[in-house]
Amino acid sequence: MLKEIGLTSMDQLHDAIPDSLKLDRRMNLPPAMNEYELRRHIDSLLAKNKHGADYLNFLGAGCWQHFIPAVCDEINQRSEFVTAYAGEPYEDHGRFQALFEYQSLLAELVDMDVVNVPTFDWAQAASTAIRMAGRITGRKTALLPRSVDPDKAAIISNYCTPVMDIQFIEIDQVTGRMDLDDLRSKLSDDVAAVYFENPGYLGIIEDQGAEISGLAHGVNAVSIVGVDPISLGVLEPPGRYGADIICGDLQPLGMHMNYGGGQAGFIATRDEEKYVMEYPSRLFGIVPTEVEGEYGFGDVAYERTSFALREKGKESVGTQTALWGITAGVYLSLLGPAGMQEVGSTIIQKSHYAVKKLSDIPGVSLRFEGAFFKEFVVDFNDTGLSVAEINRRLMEEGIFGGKDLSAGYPEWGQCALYCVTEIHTQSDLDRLVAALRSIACTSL
Amino acid sequence: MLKEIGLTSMDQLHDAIPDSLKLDRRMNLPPAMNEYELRRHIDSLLAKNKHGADYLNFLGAGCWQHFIPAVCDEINQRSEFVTAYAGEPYEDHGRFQALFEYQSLLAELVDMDVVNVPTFDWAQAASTAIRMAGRITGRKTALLPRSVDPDKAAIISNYCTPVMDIQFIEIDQVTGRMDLDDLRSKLSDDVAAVYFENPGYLGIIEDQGAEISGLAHGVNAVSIVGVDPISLGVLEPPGRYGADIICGDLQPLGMHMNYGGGQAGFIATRDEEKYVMEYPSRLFGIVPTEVEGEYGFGDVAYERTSFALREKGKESVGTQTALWGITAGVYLSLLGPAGMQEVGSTIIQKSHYAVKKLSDIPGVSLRFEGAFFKEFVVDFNDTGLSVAEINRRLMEEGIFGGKDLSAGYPEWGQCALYCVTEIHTQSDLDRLVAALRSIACTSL
Amino acid sequence: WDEPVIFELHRSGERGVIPPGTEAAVATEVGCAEDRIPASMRRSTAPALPEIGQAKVLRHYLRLSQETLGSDLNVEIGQGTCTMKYIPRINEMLIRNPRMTELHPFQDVDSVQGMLQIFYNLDLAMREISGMDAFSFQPSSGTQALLAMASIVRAYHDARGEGGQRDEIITTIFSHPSQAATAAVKGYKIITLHPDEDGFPDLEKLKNAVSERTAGFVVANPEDTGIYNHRIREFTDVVHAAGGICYYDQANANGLLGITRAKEAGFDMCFFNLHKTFAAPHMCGGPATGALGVTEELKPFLPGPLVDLDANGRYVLKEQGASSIGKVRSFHGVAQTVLRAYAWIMSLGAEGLKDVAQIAVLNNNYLYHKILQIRGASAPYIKGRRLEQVRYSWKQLSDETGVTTEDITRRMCDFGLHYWTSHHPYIVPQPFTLEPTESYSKEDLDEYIQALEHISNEAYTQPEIVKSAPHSSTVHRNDESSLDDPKQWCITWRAYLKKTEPKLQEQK
Amino acid sequence: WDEPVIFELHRSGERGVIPPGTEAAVATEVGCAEDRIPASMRRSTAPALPEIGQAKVLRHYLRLSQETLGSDLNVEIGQGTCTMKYIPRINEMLIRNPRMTELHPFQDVDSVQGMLQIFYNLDLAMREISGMDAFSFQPSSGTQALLAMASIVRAYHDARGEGGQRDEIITTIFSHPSQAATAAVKGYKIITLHPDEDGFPDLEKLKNAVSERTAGFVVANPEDTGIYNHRIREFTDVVHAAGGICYYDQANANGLLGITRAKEAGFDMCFFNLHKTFAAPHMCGGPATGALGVTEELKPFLPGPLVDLDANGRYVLKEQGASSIGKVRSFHGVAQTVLRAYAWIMSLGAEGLKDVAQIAVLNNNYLYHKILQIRGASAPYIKGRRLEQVRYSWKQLSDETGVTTEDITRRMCDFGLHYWTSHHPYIVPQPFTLEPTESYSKEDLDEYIQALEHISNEAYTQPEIVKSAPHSSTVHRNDESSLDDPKQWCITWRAYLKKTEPKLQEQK
Repeated sequence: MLKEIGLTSMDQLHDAIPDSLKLDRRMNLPPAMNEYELRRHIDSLLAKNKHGADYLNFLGAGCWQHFIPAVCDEINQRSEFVTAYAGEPYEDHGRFQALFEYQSLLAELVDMDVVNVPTFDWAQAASTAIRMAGRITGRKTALLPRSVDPDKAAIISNYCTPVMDIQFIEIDQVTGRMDLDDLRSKLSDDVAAVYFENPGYLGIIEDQGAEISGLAHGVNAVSIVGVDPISLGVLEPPGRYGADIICGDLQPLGMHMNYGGGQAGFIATRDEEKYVMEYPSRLFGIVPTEVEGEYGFGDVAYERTSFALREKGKESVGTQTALWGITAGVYLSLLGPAGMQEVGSTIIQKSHYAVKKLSDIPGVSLRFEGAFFKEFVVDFNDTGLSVAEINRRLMEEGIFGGKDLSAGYPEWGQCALYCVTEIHTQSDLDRLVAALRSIACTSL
Repeated sequence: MLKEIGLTSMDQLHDAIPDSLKLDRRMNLPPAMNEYELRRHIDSLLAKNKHGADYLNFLGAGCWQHFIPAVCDEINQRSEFVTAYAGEPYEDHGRFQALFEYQSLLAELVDMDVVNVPTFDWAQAASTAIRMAGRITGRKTALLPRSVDPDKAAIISNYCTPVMDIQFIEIDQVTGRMDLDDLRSKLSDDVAAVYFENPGYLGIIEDQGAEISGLAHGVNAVSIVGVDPISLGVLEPPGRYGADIICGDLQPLGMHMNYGGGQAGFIATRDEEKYVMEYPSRLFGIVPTEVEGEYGFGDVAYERTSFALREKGKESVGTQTALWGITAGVYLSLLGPAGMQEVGSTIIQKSHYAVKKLSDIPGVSLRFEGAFFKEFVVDFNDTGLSVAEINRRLMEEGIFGGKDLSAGYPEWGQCALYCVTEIHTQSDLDRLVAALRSIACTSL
Repeated sequence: WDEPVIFELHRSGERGVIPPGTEAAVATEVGCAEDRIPASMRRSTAPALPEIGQAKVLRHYLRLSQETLGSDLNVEIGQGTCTMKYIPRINEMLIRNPRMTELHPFQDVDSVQGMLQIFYNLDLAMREISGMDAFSFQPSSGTQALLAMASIVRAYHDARGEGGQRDEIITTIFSHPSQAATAAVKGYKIITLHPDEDGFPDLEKLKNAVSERTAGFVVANPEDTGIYNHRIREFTDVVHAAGGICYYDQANANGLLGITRAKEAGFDMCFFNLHKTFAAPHMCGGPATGALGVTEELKPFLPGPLVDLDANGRYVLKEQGASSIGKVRSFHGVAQTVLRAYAWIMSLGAEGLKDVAQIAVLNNNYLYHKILQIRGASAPYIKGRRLEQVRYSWKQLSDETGVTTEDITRRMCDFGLHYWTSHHPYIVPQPFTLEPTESYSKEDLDEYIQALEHISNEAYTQPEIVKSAPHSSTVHRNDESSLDDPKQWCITWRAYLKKTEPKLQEQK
Repeated sequence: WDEPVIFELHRSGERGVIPPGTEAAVATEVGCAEDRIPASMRRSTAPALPEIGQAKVLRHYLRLSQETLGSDLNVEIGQGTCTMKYIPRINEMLIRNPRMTELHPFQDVDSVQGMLQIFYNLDLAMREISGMDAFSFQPSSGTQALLAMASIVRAYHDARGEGGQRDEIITTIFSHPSQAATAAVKGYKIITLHPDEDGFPDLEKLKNAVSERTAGFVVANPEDTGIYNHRIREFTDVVHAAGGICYYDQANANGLLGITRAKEAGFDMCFFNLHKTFAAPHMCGGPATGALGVTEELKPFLPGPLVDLDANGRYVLKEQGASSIGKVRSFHGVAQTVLRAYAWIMSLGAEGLKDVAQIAVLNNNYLYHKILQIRGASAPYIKGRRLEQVRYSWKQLSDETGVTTEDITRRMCDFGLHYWTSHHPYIVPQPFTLEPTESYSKEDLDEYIQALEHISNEAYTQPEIVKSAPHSSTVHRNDESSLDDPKQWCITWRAYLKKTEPKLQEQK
């Protein structure tokens, strides 16, 4: 081939690069491994990890361990889906259809008519929802409750700076719900959006949704609600309490935790031009073909995107998390309406069982009074132990305790965010309770 | 549907069965589990197993731990191949082609023109080879060296009884090779076949192949050679020292051990009608189609089989081990000629390294003098320890020692069959040697 | 895809994967490998395997997989007697665990307690399902199970000193060919009973057939026709009275789970194909498992070792005694399929298994009802309910249109479906055998029925379309003329090159 | 397959999988779930998801996968700029390990030492490959990496008190649209430079563009044309002199590994797409990783936490200080892709990576050479060597035959191949962009070239064939007229039903 293109040495291939820019030495990297060496090397590294299938895990806080149907893995491990990228609607008909179906299935869950091809994660989805609201209203301020995950707030804040301002609304220290008086005091004609979550980062169900949306609409602001989609078999979809834009994370719908690599954000709205035209994401639509009764798929309103318009497009678009969208579609197809109701009910029952038993331990109590879903803040202040110490001792028992909130919310002292899902059996929960009881007792 | 077929209750469906034969109670089985419960249950059972990827394994004896290219697993886990069965050459063109290619690839490795769709395992392949020889010669006796795996001999013996007689030829107690004098004394006009192996069960390379085949042919008997195919990159294919029928096991060519579930037998012969027509197995052939230059595939000489002729067919045919045939084809495609040579050389070098180091341990020696491939018999008699005791202590060190031969070959005292392959690194071998040295020393 | 044969992908110097090599220090210590091989045993030329890069090998086999119609991909009800049912994906994921795949069969039992527990528990479940007293999972297909059973029959009579005298095994024509074939492998003379006019095995014929030469009687029930022999207990009694062993081909027990068992029908042995009734996949034709169960009396003859539970709650491998037939397959059989079947039973429980039987029979009777309405199709023998499958006939259609059952199965490919005709000989003329199992829905069955209806219409209106099928398969119609000619058949690529090269040269 | 939309598979009462339920004792203890939900928040009607059995769901998605053309399945060189290369199968197997998949991102660092070591070692390797001083793997695509870089530019200038003044970012028209778009997201005014007549970025234009308002300069090199800007160091010097930050879009660095680095070219930041150059798969469009590297000076601005090695040899997560931009994505990015890229580098070593660059450039120049011989095809701008890709043009062919590049890409489907045209706007008329990478063989390239030649011939002889393509795709030509019409577009099945139902009713 060299000869065919008129060269005599491989080095000539890079003649276009000046010598002054060329690396004049071999890179300092470990020697190459063959496949077997690589497998042993990687397996030996991974063997140093302790994982949630062998450990009993109560960490959540944005990445949750749920039941994953085997069919989800089968589909997202298919060579075709793993290695496809950006084909056209013809040779990649299957990819377009799978993503359109994902949009359609999630649309039923959130009860909206438009859903995007998924974006990076909940935080990105929330950021974009806020920027969409900013463009729709022509305003600069977004209001978030103080109970939003600090990491998520950091992402939103970076994404919105300097185009928009983020302000926080206080929460009620007893119930964990939004402080409506504080909200009222901050609403104004500068407010583009009010954002809140159901359930929130701290697990709390915000049941004042209709009032919050009403207040937002009162100043012509957009109501944005972030949701954990696995709650939507039993919790009211936000559109019914006034949400204009819904966002959240798909990870609970069939994605392994993958050390945080399973996240995928979604955005949903009504099918109104003013919303649709503000999406930065690709939106796949169904179309007829030349053949009667046949379906095809294509990009809706492609001209919105930065692919088409560069900096004039809506925000930016690129590789996001399509495979997780397909997987979430598989998950929703498998669970169906009954499955989504059941899984939601099971989570509620199990998490309430855990709370009930935990509260019986001397020195252990619940931080908030309100209704909750899946997660809850456990207050360990009265045990005299730090969460760090408790978690260290739980790990010795093969248990990953809840997320330590002491750094993020120093005003609460030693609290931890526990996550209980459908994967926890009664005996798992009893084991946790017994372990915590034993730890708490030794200290008292 | 019930109504459509004119019934009113599910129980009526089984009206054809008399009540006297019906089970009048519910079966006594554990309650049904959902998918998640099942996963936890099975995972918890499997967690009780210690396995060869975490342990250092020196067990072989017919099931060997080799390097398995990831592509082999990818292909044999494809839904299409996993769930296909017995389609026609049209809708299952891919299956026919993959198996024809397997036959063709293995044919190059063994240097023969005919290879079958794989059968259960080496023992079955040897059994059938012997019965083929019986039919070809019209004779009843087959000769096997005493060094054949006792389990394999049991399978052959059962399969041949009562149609054929199996007799054993002694082996040389120093070299482990066949005792040719004993062979000569047992050859007669009743002998249908002489069977021997390369390498044999005890790892020994039988370099008298040409003489053995010559002696067999001298009485018009068939020469059958069993081979470990992973040796054939470096060892002479048996046809070149007179073998008429070759058989062996595909498991080394890309199959996981699977507690013995990875076995698959092959048979190969020259392309002569008298051999081909004696195969009980399916043989896939390549044919032209209506379209110039296109290939199709079909069954060669289907009328031989018991599918066509029931008890008048050649032995019997049914489900065997097709997926492992496809996998072996993938393995051979990936390794190619150079890979097969390399892997053979590596096994020889590593096993000889192990032997050299083991022989330095006081009290430990090699049982046989002859050349060997991959496996070898280690004599522990002078350590004063039983193999069972040594293996128990090795397991404490995370090592599975060689197969205990003391029950199968009591005349040799405490000997074990060790297997060293390309997967053992120098440091693995040094670790074994150090462990054995330490065990042997404490006893001396 | 128009995929070449893999040898055509060869490009000199390409490598698909590099196997692990020898460390320099090891090589220094032991020298080169060649020197360790006796001169006569060194391979002089490398095997003529193709040299292909990994990406091309993968692409090739992925494409071949797409050209294969697994039961995951279609309404797979056309392989009657094969019980193609849904393979729960979870089971396939469960076996892809190094704690399963990387187990060596000779590991100390203490290091494989989980695996042995699975064998043991499946044995218990199988005993309950069949009424037998002990199971071996060593046989790795139905055929091997039948061979093992015929071996046990022989060992049993040998042990009683009647081995020489009892040299006949009786079977029926609507049973699987392997019943006869494996008995013949074990040296038995085969007596094959033909059915009565209603399609039932003929009790009178059996009574005439049994004698002091009778070693055994092997039969399926229902047979390939889907007709259940309600007098089966009389059959086994007749054979027992003559001193023979009765063994039951339950390869396909899909319509009977929890309904009726081998024990009550008087059988001494039976086997189940785990890859049929128990939802292990067929994998293009194995590896598989024929789970073999026997009564207490025959247990000493089973191949060994068997898994047992000792007094300390430890699972052990117990060798069989001298009466045993020895072994029929290496090691412990196909362990991963034992795991699959165990998982399937655990996922269903007793009621779930009975549901399987009922729904399978319901589906089959719906299909039967519908197919009889298709012009030219019939189901010979007794009218009325069948259990899990039916052998149908296109005789009328063939007589009236000239279109054969082989033509129709080729045409079915064009609909993304297929069927298998029947075992030879074609006692039922122009046969096709359908078994819907419990896995397929009414809509699936209707899709299949509509395809058959459509083809029947074509046969009556434009038979050429059917006779010239397939039209939209991966490949066109094969020229099969060479397959039975030793001079022309090509069983490997190297044989193909040898046999076609002269022809190619002639053409020049 | 003629596969329906999944909602059409609905049959009331079917279930795909049963999720884990609540134990009776738990339910007794806490009562029913409804009572635990505030009345206003109880969902009154179940979501209108379809009800489908598992076998049908699996079959449906398997069929859709077969209707998707992954790079495993074809000669995938037509997505130029995307670096579609061979995905080593071993890497995909390695990540399917519960010690990877079941890790929670907030596990104590002592329980994830293996994972952190992989992050740390990949950081070291990336530093060596780029010359940068620290990497974050948090950005989960090239676009997010660009956003993070634009954020760092802003934070940097803010920290120096010049944030208000410096409000412009300069890019080039042949760079990825996300460069401009992400800078705009961060509130920057965009200045886009057009190339000189040879296709090089124009140094004079840059000099005119920089000022005290310049915040940063972002560019790829080579750009989409495959032309390497040999004066890049002068460009970065000009920007630095004006006080701006230079950041390098190395999404695709495939032609440069081991040859030249960001550092020597004077960049302050760069990113690599692990799913492009480093052989992680694209997965239909993510999740992915844009590995972001910066110089020591910019390290405080990186998103956190970063992985570090403490004095005891323990890997730790170190939070970033107040200068940090905070976070751009939850947790630590896409860890499984970090593992894949690490495995890929370990499998190649320094020489292997340089081989990649050389073979990719060789392949590209071979392709370039051949394509210029196809009638109607050209490659605008400077004649001569390109690095890893080329943006070609069908302008001549289009002028002469009326066949457009869109027609040709549709026709390519009929050959089991495809290509992507180019980013908008089409500066190069009738564009197509090919990038062969190191993964494809000469035969693969020749197959692709032959398809293009064939289509070029068709365009000149029977253009209708090309214009009416595809002819043998899964589906026929789409009617795309509704996609830009708010009244007609249907982004979900429920919207489709609402919008077409009235029409369906009208028809009645």
